[in-house]
Amino acid sequence: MTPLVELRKVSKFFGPVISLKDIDMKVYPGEVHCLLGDNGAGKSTLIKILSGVHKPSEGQVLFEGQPVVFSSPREALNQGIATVFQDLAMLPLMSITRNFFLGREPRVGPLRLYDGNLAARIAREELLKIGISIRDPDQPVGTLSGGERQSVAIARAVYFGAKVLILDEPTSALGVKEAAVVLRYVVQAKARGLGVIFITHNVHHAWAVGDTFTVLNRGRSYGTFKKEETEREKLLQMMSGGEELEVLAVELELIAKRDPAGAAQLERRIAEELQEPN
Amino acid sequence: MTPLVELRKVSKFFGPVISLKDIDMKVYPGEVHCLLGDNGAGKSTLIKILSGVHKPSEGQVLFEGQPVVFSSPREALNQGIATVFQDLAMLPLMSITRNFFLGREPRVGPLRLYDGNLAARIAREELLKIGISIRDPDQPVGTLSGGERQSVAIARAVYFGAKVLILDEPTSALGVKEAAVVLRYVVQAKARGLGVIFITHNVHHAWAVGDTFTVLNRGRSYGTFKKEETEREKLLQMMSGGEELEVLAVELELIAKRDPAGAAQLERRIAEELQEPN
Amino acid sequence: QQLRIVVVTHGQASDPFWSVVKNGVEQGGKDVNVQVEYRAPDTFNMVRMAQLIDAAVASRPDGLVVSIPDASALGKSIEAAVKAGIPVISINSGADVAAKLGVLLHVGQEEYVAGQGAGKRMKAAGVKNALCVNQEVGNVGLDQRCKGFADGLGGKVTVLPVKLSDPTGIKNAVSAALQKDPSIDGILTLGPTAAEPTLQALEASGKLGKIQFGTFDLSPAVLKALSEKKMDFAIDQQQWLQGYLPIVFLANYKRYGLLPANEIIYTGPGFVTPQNAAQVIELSKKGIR
Amino acid sequence: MVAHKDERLHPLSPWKRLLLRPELGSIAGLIVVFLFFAIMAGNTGFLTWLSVRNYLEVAAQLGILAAAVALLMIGGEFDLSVGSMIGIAGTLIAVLIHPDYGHLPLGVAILIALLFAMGVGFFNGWLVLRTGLPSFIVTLAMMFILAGANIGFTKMVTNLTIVSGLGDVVAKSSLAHLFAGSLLGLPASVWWWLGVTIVLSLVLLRTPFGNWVFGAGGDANAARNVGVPVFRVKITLFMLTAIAATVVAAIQTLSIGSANVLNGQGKELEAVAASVIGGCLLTGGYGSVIGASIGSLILGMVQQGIVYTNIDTDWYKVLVGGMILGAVILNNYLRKRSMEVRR
Amino acid sequence: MVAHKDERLHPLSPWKRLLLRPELGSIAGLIVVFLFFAIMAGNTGFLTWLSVRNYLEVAAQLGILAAAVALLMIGGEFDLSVGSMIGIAGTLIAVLIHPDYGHLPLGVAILIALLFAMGVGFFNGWLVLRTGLPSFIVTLAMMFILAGANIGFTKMVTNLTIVSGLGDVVAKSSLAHLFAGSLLGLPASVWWWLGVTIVLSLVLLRTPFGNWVFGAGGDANAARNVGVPVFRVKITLFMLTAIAATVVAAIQTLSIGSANVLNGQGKELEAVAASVIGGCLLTGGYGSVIGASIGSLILGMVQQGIVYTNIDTDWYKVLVGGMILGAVILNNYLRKRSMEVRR
Ligand SMILES: Nc1ncnc2c1ncn2[C@@H]1O[C@H](COP(=O)(O)OP(=O)(O)OP(=O)(O)O)[C@@H](O)[C@H]1O
Ligand SMILES: Nc1ncnc2c1ncn2[C@@H]1O[C@H](COP(=O)(O)OP(=O)(O)OP(=O)(O)O)[C@@H](O)[C@H]1O
Ligand SMILES: [Mg+2]
Ligand SMILES: [Mg+2]
Repeated sequence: MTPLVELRKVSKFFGPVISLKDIDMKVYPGEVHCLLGDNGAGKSTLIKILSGVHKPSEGQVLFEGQPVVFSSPREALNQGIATVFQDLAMLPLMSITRNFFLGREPRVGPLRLYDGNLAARIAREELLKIGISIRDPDQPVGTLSGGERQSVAIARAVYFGAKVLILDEPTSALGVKEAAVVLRYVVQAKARGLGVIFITHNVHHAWAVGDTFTVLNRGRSYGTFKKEETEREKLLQMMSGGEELEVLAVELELIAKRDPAGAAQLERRIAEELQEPN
Repeated sequence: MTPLVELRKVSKFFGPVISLKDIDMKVYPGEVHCLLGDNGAGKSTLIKILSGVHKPSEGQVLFEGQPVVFSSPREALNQGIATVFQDLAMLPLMSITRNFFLGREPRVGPLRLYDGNLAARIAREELLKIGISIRDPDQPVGTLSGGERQSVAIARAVYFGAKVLILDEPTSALGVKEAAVVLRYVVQAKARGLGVIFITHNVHHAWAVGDTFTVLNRGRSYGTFKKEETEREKLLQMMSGGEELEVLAVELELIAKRDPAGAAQLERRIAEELQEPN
Repeated sequence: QQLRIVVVTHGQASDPFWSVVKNGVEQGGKDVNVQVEYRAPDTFNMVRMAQLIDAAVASRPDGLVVSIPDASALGKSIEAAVKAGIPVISINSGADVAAKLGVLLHVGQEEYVAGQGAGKRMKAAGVKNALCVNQEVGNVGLDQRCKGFADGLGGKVTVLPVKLSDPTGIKNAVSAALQKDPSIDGILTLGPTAAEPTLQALEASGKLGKIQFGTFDLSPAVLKALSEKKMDFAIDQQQWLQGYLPIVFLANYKRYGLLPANEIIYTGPGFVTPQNAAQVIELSKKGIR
Repeated sequence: MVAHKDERLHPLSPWKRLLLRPELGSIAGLIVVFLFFAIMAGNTGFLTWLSVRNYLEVAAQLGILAAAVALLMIGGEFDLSVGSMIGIAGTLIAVLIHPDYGHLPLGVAILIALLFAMGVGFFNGWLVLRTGLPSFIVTLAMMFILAGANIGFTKMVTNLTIVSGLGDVVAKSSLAHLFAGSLLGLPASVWWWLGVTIVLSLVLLRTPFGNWVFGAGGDANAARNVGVPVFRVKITLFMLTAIAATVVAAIQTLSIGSANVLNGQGKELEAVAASVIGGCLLTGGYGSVIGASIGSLILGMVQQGIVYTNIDTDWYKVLVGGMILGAVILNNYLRKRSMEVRR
Repeated sequence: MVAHKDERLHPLSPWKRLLLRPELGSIAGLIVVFLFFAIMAGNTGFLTWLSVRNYLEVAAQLGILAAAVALLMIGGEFDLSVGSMIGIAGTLIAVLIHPDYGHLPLGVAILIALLFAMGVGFFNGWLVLRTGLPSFIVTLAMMFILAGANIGFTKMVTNLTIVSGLGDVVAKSSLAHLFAGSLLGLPASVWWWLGVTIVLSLVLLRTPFGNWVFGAGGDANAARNVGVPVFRVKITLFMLTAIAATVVAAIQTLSIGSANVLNGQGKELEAVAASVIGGCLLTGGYGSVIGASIGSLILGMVQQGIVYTNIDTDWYKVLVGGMILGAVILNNYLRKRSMEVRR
């Protein structure tokens, strides 16, 4: 099976900054590919290359087996690659509906005018599906809460993503309930045969939906692992680079504090909480 | 013991929008007070009142037992209330160091000039403590990754927070390792006798460090619970309205994926579960 | 019922030349007891001026005074005023077209002719290569002054465009021009705005007295320079009369039907020279000359 | 439209809802300005039909420009060269149809001027987008270039800085009526103004392109990321602005019968002022075409209304400034009072 | 400073590091402009000391203004009234010290003018911050008001629009030398320029206040949230700009010996242009005072240099525009090439 998208030895430099170096990656249809890694590892940079925002400095991007160079996000979108960016790409002064359809407006009539009513209806429906009941589809996005805003971005990408859905930390600002809905979306998209690239720092979320895991570290790839081949604990360890050790260190530090007894106890609890599988 | 900060029947309206209604809340020294709730519940609005950004439409804020009206965030800061805002309050074009010290610059010499060297050193150290090794303290914040940016904001608040530390979803964009460091900070601040208000959607994080939990729902308070009086599962249920069910649903769905016929059916079940009153 | 006369010209209220015209208008209003209103666009702008005339006509005044720097632009509006039965007198520019447009009479004189006078005067002083300092390129009145000057001089005339709002820029542009072409032996400035900085440039470069230096229009500083022989002449159109006379004429025309028989009443050009400068100084300070 | 109830919402009166529209706030400013002059100058003819026509004509020329400039501003860009564009397009048309110089039919002359304007607009936009330089500085330079080229060209052809004597040509051409004629007692420019405002307002509010304009102005990067062809949108807007300038130039030149190189100077700031009075944000992403038109009407009324009062011209500008300030403050106050919810 | 290695960094040459400074890119523009005139007009005196002094003086007056305007722009605001401020402060000083009108000592006159300017600056800032209106429109209105008040006031007092005949007063006052004298062969204004640039540059880069300016301009909301007294910062900047305008007015009035009501008109845009050429962002939060000074020097050199060339003066403005465009494009290109890392 040819992968839906493939990266071959892709690197990206920003002036003196080496953001990505020699990344290989394949995403197949019907696969949820989790992209993991520390802050600043290069995950967002990688998906920006896939969605046409950046051009790779070195290496090649293949889409459905063909080498492509997206000169704009519009081209990637036209190929069916929809992205939720980490900074959401929302216009704060624009209404929810217009934001939802920005760049892909529904048209009506012989003059191919913007179909505001249809747009408002669809936007409301799609947002209801994700669990957000908006007060007024004409409300400017700037007045939404962080999570509401993220939900709008996700609903939009899901609605327009035809072949590949890229989600850059979609659940970071979401409530528990809303996050669950997003995870469900990921699974639905996968069931529809889309390739999904899912970036998260939450190992529970990653483990719940991921089929494949690629771990980045400081711009380089640690490698790609199938779910079958790995374990949750191993993944956690890769994500955190030996978290246990740190928690231990924290504990030691706290013992040296004023209220050693209480602190140590608390600390131990932290350690347990963080490791405890659900 | 007088609470460090106290809200009495606080409400906040934005034009027609009722963002908060009749909130009571007390935060004591040496306490980590978790503020929980769905997206759009009003958590950020509440802490913006505490940090001097908004003035309450109704009700009263007390600081160390005295009624206060902060007319600017600067006043709140001067009282020792430091906040990490959800949107971080960072200047993208400004360097890391200058952002770190913006509003509270270290001064040197008879002319009370800005002490750039000291500032750079402290910023670098504080960021190293949180686990971020910056390439260059003169780098504009706009070129940092989301997580790096968040770390800078947290380091800043921790450095300047003297009595109350308010963290609005500080861990949302952080990697596992960095998130653990932030939790450690929270515990440290508590140990130093600070009152900490901690907003999160991650029940693991909340449970790990929280002493008291206030749950908001659509602008109103569900009430405040002590850790001793509640259980993790109950809290989770309040936060999410039944996360377990969902995780289960996701799991089921995953299985069903290989059996497309049953997918639709499962969908329906999930929908039911999500609507089910808890 | 007090008479009301509106004056619309192409010279903004801030222009030294036109501010004297306006003073004349106001004095005329006081002397013959009529209400006067002076209107002008912010810059030389025929579109704006036509609109102002239209508005003036709509306000049904008892008399209208206009300048006509561009007959084809303003003709329609002036004809409309005449058609509406408003007596119109033109001032300053437009002597050649006034009668054709139905204007009662013209007070003033062509800019071109005045420029020519300056040119001839410099020619007589032996000037061969002159500079014409224009502080508002595109203002047709100023263009015509330069053109007349060139024709009258018959020698080489270079136009130096400067910004009227930047005296230092004017001063330095003149001194640069003098430095670039040392053979320049005459300078004509088109108003006191440019004359005063030019004087400074001449002083600074030590060419004072070696270069024939004349200007259009008067100001206290120009007159002082004249009386100190730092300048050679200033062209005086007695523009105060261009403001004063039409008001008096219109008032008398309206009240008694009286009007001079001349079609054109010339107010200039008069030349103020070091010889007669002293007596003008006090009047200039009062904004009459 | 939305019959949706939510306990988190106070009820909002329809009157307040109306004030929420960016343009409607400015109507209050308009009313105040009108009342001011009606009281100050009602007896000297300000309230006559002639006067109405007079200030409508002034407002119309500004309004045609401001409608396009507002769109450009909503799209996040500035064009300071638009005033000089009026000047050069005007003399170009005048020279081309002049019996002494161009001898061309009016239609051809206007076409040439339009093509020239579109070229300049394209170049402006291309330069701004290619270099990433702020449009302020690029179009400021272009303002100088066009103004200078205008003087140079006009002097070269005519030896003067004015091209006059078009009366006969205009009278003979039926096309000229389209720009200089009148209909139902109102000059053609007023109809142009109405048409341009309606069309551009519809474009802004009812077409995908309008949505893109908001997007490109609000955050060009975000808009590009969701697939808006920002480059194309902005270039189109620059060209549109240049076209509007040419239309104004044609109206001015043909109705006056002459063209001066200084024509249009300063109009660029007036158009921006009209847009801002009408509720456009200077930073882009927000505003309305109708608002800009109302802003133009306010400015036109102030400019012409003063002629009817007997205020000394020396203080004229104080009044203009004061009225502008008063209008925007009122507008802003009303809008804020009723829209704390927005932004 | 930073002896810190990171494998995620390419090495960056010191030369490129230099180009990263916002002001240094504009030096390239300066060099190109200089070379252009040196080649075109080297033999007609452009390279003489006289000419250097000549363009330095023109640049200095703009530069004093531009330094303050740049600071204001970095702080996220505009001041279009600064040109009219020069005009009114100039006539105010002239009237106050004039032997026929004010009879006041020069020091007192300048003090009064300064207080007046600070009052206007304060009012500008206060209005902008209180109403939340864009400074563009508020100061545009103020530009009209000041220009009008200037004409009205001057005509009321003197019956003229030009206040001349200060020569004797200036010659007698030793304080006048501070503004109109010269030192080491250079006019006082050049020294003022140097001083203002250095002081304001230090304020921007080396004081907490400077940091607040960047903050207030970059994102006033975020800055306020972290405790920057945005209100105070911006008001101070508006007042500083008005003070700079008054200094320029004093220099002009005292060195020319007369004041015209039109003085300063258009300087507001020139100052903004100089700042932008020198790397300031129109949206605020980024820029440099030194850059603005270099921008002023470029503009001054272009303005004066053209007189030395043999280019037909009709086309003068084309060249001005072209040179501005060339300078910013070059500057921008160089900066971009070496600073892809910065946005
Ligand atoms: N335009 C840019 N200019 C310079 N450096 C950049 C730019 N964009 C990203 N970087 C750098 O590249 C590195 C990778 O950034 P990226 O945003 O891809 O990280 P990330 O893995 O998404 O991190 P996070 O989990 O925090 O979002 C960071 O160190 C960042 O500073
Ligand atoms: N300035 C404002 N104008 C109008 N409505 C506002 C404003 N600020 C907040 N709101 C509304 O108030 C409600 C509460 O917002 P808030 O940001 O406090 O939520 P939150 O609990 O922090 O949510 P999240 O977890 O998503 O960050 C939201 O519905 C939001 O739309
Ligand atoms: Mg990222
Ligand atoms: Mg929030």
